[in-house]
Amino acid sequence: MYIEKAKVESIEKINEQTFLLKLFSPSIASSAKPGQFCNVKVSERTDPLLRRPFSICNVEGESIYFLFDIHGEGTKLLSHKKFEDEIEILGPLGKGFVYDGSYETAVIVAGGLGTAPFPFLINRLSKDKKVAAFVGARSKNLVLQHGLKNISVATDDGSVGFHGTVVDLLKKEISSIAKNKFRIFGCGPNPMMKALQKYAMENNFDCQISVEAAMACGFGICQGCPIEASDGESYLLVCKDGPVFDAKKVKI
Amino acid sequence: MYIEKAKVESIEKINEQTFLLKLFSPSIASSAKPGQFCNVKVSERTDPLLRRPFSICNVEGESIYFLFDIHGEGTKLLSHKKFEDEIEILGPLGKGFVYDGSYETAVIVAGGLGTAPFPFLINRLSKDKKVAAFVGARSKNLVLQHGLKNISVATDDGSVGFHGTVVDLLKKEISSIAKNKFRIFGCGPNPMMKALQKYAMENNFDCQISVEAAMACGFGICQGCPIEASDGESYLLVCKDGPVFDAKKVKI
Amino acid sequence: MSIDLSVNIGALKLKNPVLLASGTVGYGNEIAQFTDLSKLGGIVTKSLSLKPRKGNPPQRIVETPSGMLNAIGLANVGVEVFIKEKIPFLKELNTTLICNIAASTIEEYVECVNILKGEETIKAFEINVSCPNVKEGGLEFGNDINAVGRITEKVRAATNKPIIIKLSPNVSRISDFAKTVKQNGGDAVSAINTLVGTSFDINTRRPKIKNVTGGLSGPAIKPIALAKVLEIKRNVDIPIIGIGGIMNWKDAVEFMIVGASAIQLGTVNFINPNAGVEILQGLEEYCRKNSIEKLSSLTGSYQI
Amino acid sequence: MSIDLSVNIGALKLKNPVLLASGTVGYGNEIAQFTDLSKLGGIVTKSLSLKPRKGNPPQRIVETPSGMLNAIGLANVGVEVFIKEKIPFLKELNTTLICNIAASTIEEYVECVNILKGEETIKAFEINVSCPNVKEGGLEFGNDINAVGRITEKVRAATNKPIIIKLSPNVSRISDFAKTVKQNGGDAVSAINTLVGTSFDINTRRPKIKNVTGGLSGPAIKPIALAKVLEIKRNVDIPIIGIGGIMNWKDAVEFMIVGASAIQLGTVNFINPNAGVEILQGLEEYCRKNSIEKLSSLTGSYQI
Ligand SMILES: Cc1cc2nc3c(=O)[nH]c(=O)nc-3n(C[C@H](O)[C@H](O)[C@H](O)COP(=O)(O)OP(=O)(O)OC[C@H]3O[C@@H](n4cnc5c(N)ncnc54)[C@H](O)[C@@H]3O)c2cc1C
Ligand SMILES: Cc1cc2nc3c(=O)[nH]c(=O)nc-3n(C[C@H](O)[C@H](O)[C@H](O)COP(=O)(O)OP(=O)(O)OC[C@H]3O[C@@H](n4cnc5c(N)ncnc54)[C@H](O)[C@@H]3O)c2cc1C
Ligand SMILES: Cc1cc2nc3c(=O)[nH]c(=O)nc-3n(C[C@H](O)[C@H](O)[C@H](O)COP(=O)(O)O)c2cc1C
Ligand SMILES: Cc1cc2nc3c(=O)[nH]c(=O)nc-3n(C[C@H](O)[C@H](O)[C@H](O)COP(=O)(O)O)c2cc1C
Ligand code: FES
Ligand code: FES
Repeated sequence: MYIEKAKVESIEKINEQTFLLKLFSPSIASSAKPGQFCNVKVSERTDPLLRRPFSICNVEGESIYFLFDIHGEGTKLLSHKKFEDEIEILGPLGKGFVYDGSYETAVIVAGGLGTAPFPFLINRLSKDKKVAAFVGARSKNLVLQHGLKNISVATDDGSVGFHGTVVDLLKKEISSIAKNKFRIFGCGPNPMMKALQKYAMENNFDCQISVEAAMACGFGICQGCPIEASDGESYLLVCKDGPVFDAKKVKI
Repeated sequence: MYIEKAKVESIEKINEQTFLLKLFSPSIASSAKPGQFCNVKVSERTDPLLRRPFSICNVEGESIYFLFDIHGEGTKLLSHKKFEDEIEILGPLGKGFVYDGSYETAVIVAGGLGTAPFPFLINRLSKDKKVAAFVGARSKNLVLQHGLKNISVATDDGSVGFHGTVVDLLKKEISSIAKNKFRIFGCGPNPMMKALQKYAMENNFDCQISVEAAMACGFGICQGCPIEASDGESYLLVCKDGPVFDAKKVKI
Repeated sequence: MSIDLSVNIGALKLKNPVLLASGTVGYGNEIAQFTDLSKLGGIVTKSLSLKPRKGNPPQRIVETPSGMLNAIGLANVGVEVFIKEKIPFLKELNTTLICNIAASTIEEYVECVNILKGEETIKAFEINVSCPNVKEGGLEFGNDINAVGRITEKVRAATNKPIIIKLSPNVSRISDFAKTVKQNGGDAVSAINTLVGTSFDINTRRPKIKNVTGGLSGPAIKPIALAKVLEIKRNVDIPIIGIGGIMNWKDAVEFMIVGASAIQLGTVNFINPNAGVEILQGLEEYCRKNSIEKLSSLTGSYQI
Repeated sequence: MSIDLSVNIGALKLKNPVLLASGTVGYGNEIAQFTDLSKLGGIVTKSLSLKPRKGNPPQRIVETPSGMLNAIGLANVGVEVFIKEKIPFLKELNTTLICNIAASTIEEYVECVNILKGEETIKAFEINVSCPNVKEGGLEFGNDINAVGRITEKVRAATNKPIIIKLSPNVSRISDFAKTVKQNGGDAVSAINTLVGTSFDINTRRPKIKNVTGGLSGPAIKPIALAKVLEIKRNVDIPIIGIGGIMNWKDAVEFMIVGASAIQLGTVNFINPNAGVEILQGLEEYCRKNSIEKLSSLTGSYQI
């Protein structure tokens, strides 16, 4: 894990509200694994005070990518960064996806910005694995396909692709891939992860989900980001024990 | 008095630490008087919280100028503003210089950034008035001559011009202008204003000084910026009753 | 949809809940150049004392992270000059005038009220108990529950106009103070005044504020102020005016949800003198979007 | 010039005054990946209780202007697991270990100390009195001066190791509490713990923190913390560990000037886990520039 002052190599708007940020960050680039995240300092001042967590979207040589939306003040400040600005990032943090194994197809289920970690995952999958990506969004102009392949789209308002949630789309389409052995990788808002988890558990699918939590430190010292373990007896930390969990291990 | 969202027309570095900022601010430009200032919002966030006061350096058509140094975080943020950025400014504030009258020479005494209000003053002086400008700085590379004329320079380290304070230089040179009727206009750090005030009072010179104080509001509602009246009985407010005072009226 | 913005603070009726706080609006004249005071629910004067007060020597203010410290020292014109020179302007404002009073003895509070109560323009009194109590050893009245009770009682006896006691946050259980106010006949409480803080220059090793300590205000204290308002709301049945770090309409809504019947704007006036009007617009918009017909229904509507 | 950075907190000797605060450094292992803990004066463990505690349900934290609220609920492994699983790592750190203890009865504090006091690695105890007192109706010990006195007395009787009482800031006169600590044999006080605050979601009208209220920390509270340290310093002769909103070496110097013998870093660790080492460097540099031979000479060197 590193604290790295990373220079902006590029920042690009890839749809009306989503930005793709490329940073020169050799230490993090060389050690990161798909599904991990960084805690990013968005301001030099004390307001906003805390770092902001972002999934590592991809790694390319000594550079890393983040994909983000303008959500509140922190992401707004981030969107104002310019070429050669320095951004202090802390990472790579957390446990990533477990993606080796004997399955044949990686079934990606992404809601909204949940797309973020998958370009990196797809890059690192061994070449013999197939990919089937399901992406959901509120409407057409928010669908994120960046870095994915073999994509099926669902929108809440039906403006493009399947009319409904991405989990409903998955249910409908799973039969076509169900002949192969597959593993599901999910990332998106917690309510969506909950629906995915339920579906996967009912069908005993191999499934990993990446969850969100409010965070202060991002690496296990503040205890700010608990998620209940499925036994109900204890809490795990999203930042340190996650953000990716086996769907069977946690209560969302 | 206006709250104006002013667009940056240009920002220019005029020496190693001083910036000249030009803003499109028609309401303030059309109502400002030399010696007045604006209270400038340097950040959208709550830290830094307060506005920062800056003298109106000049007015040109519908534009106004500020001259500033990087002092702390607020001025650092201001120095990062770029062409077409919007800055919220409040002004024109305070009482400016009284510059009409039957004197012949305007004797300007400026220390460091105290130069700021004088380009505007010189612009507005009636054409028959002469100007003699005395500027002081710590050393050569900090001397500010922007917008002045007929300049004599003093530096603390003697790296250029007179070796000593600008008030000492004034004492030395005053005889050459003392034949005319003159009025002194001073602006600079408070210790310098104190020295100037003392000299002017001892010699019964007509003298106006612009003083600094920590400010919150800038227009008289917080009572945060008192300066003792010369009777010692009451406080005046630098923002509302000043920042320019007749040297006889206040205790610095 | 027309939204009812009016609120009641006990017997005091306000056309809307947005007030400007004592000490952050002077006597109204300067800020009126930037904003339309007649739109607001009301303004609270700078604390008035029996005699004019010169205030503390400079430096009186200093910025802190998302906040500021002040030690103005209750600089004010005194009640007599106030009546003669300030009331005429305030009368024309078409907004509710609340008169804030500071004193260092209980008798002095009563005397101020007696002098001022005849002024029709003054619709209520806000009693600032956070001043050093000269007689009783320099401690603040505001931290002494018995003193707060006695002040309320005596002022109550002196006037029928609504009395609002402005509470100090520098105590363990502010709700106990609110209870005392209620028991002694106060109509409402304002919460909170500033928190005691300080700041030093590391080069000179001197306090940045001449008075050594000052009162902390601004967004930094908002979470504390909200907790104090909530604590009062959950423990005492008395109208609360919420104050502390409000910068925008969202903050105002938050204060109303935790229990405030009205709110006061302090530090924000220095940064945006038009904040009151903007916050009012924001509140109205919020009600419209959420189909809230009476803004006052927000008060204490927390879901815990 | 070689600068003496060492400080004494009563009988406790530290190689320098920079400590990491309880609850913001876990048990040292995670933060050790980012910083060299052996350089620091010491670390204070997360509050330990007799039995393991699961902590509060989420959401436990929320950001506020220049600060944050937390309601972790004292999640910790308990004293037994601490000894078995955490002490071995901590032993290797080559930094002073201070063990912070939380409990809801006085007996429980004593029991924790009795279990832990045999551990050589533990050089001092910091007693967190800001926990609800189950026996006496859920009020905080920290706001009850008699309880603080009794806790100090009983813990004092149980061990010869230095005892530091960590004071709550949610009181009118913190110096009275420091006096009680001194009278009952405490070696030092830590000031301050977090201030009670809250924050609500204006759409759901629910508290953002599940526990409703949380503790406010970070730069927002620095002016308050400084005033509390100064108040103690001017009224009680007891070593003070200054805490609250320290972000950089300048803040650390400011705390020492107003009276702190050592300082603790809390929230800043989340933002910059290497802050402790950087602050230490800054302190050394400051001493060098100002020809200060003993860093400890800064303590209480204010010019008022
Ligand atoms: C492990 C992890 C990975 C993430 N990856 C991405 C990503 O790749 N791209 C992306 O756009 N977003 C991602 N998010 C969400 C992202 O962190 C938030 O959108 C961001 O923190 C919002 O900050 P803000 O200041 O703009 O919003 P504000 O709402 O102003 O933030 C206020 C506070 O709430 C917290 N917060 C707000 N939204 C969230 C959220 N959804 N999850 C956690 N904390 C939140 C902020 O961190 C901050 O402390 C991720 C979150 C987590 C936990
Ligand atoms: C009437 C008036 C006119 C001014 N005109 C100019 C000008 O034309 N050009 C220029 O460069 N500077 C001018 N100054 C000084 C300028 O306001 C400060 O340099 C600036 O506020 C520093 O802000 P900062 O955040 O960079 O510094 P910081 O030191 O980080 O500021 C911290 C706080 O101290 C206050 N402060 C710091 N220095 C001063 C100061 N010298 N006077 C008053 N308050 C201060 C800030 O406003 C802020 O509240 C003027 C000051 C006044 C009162
Ligand atoms: C500069 C200044 C002066 C103040 N003067 C008074 C005063 O005279 N009387 C009073 O009751 N409160 C006074 N206050 C306190 C405010 O009315 C308010 O309670 C406090 O600032 C918290 O609100 P805020 O965070 O919105 O500023 C003053 C506050 C400031 C910042
Ligand atoms: C997330 C978090 C957890 C904390 N847990 C504890 C704790 O278990 N015991 C304790 O005594 N103080 C605890 N504190 C308080 C800190 O030790 C410190 O007193 C406080 O945060 C103020 O310092 P700061 O502003 O530097 O953070 C905690 C603070 C935070 C932010
Ligand atoms: S964010 Fe601090 S422990 Fe997870
Ligand atoms: S700065 Fe507020 S009164 Fe002068």
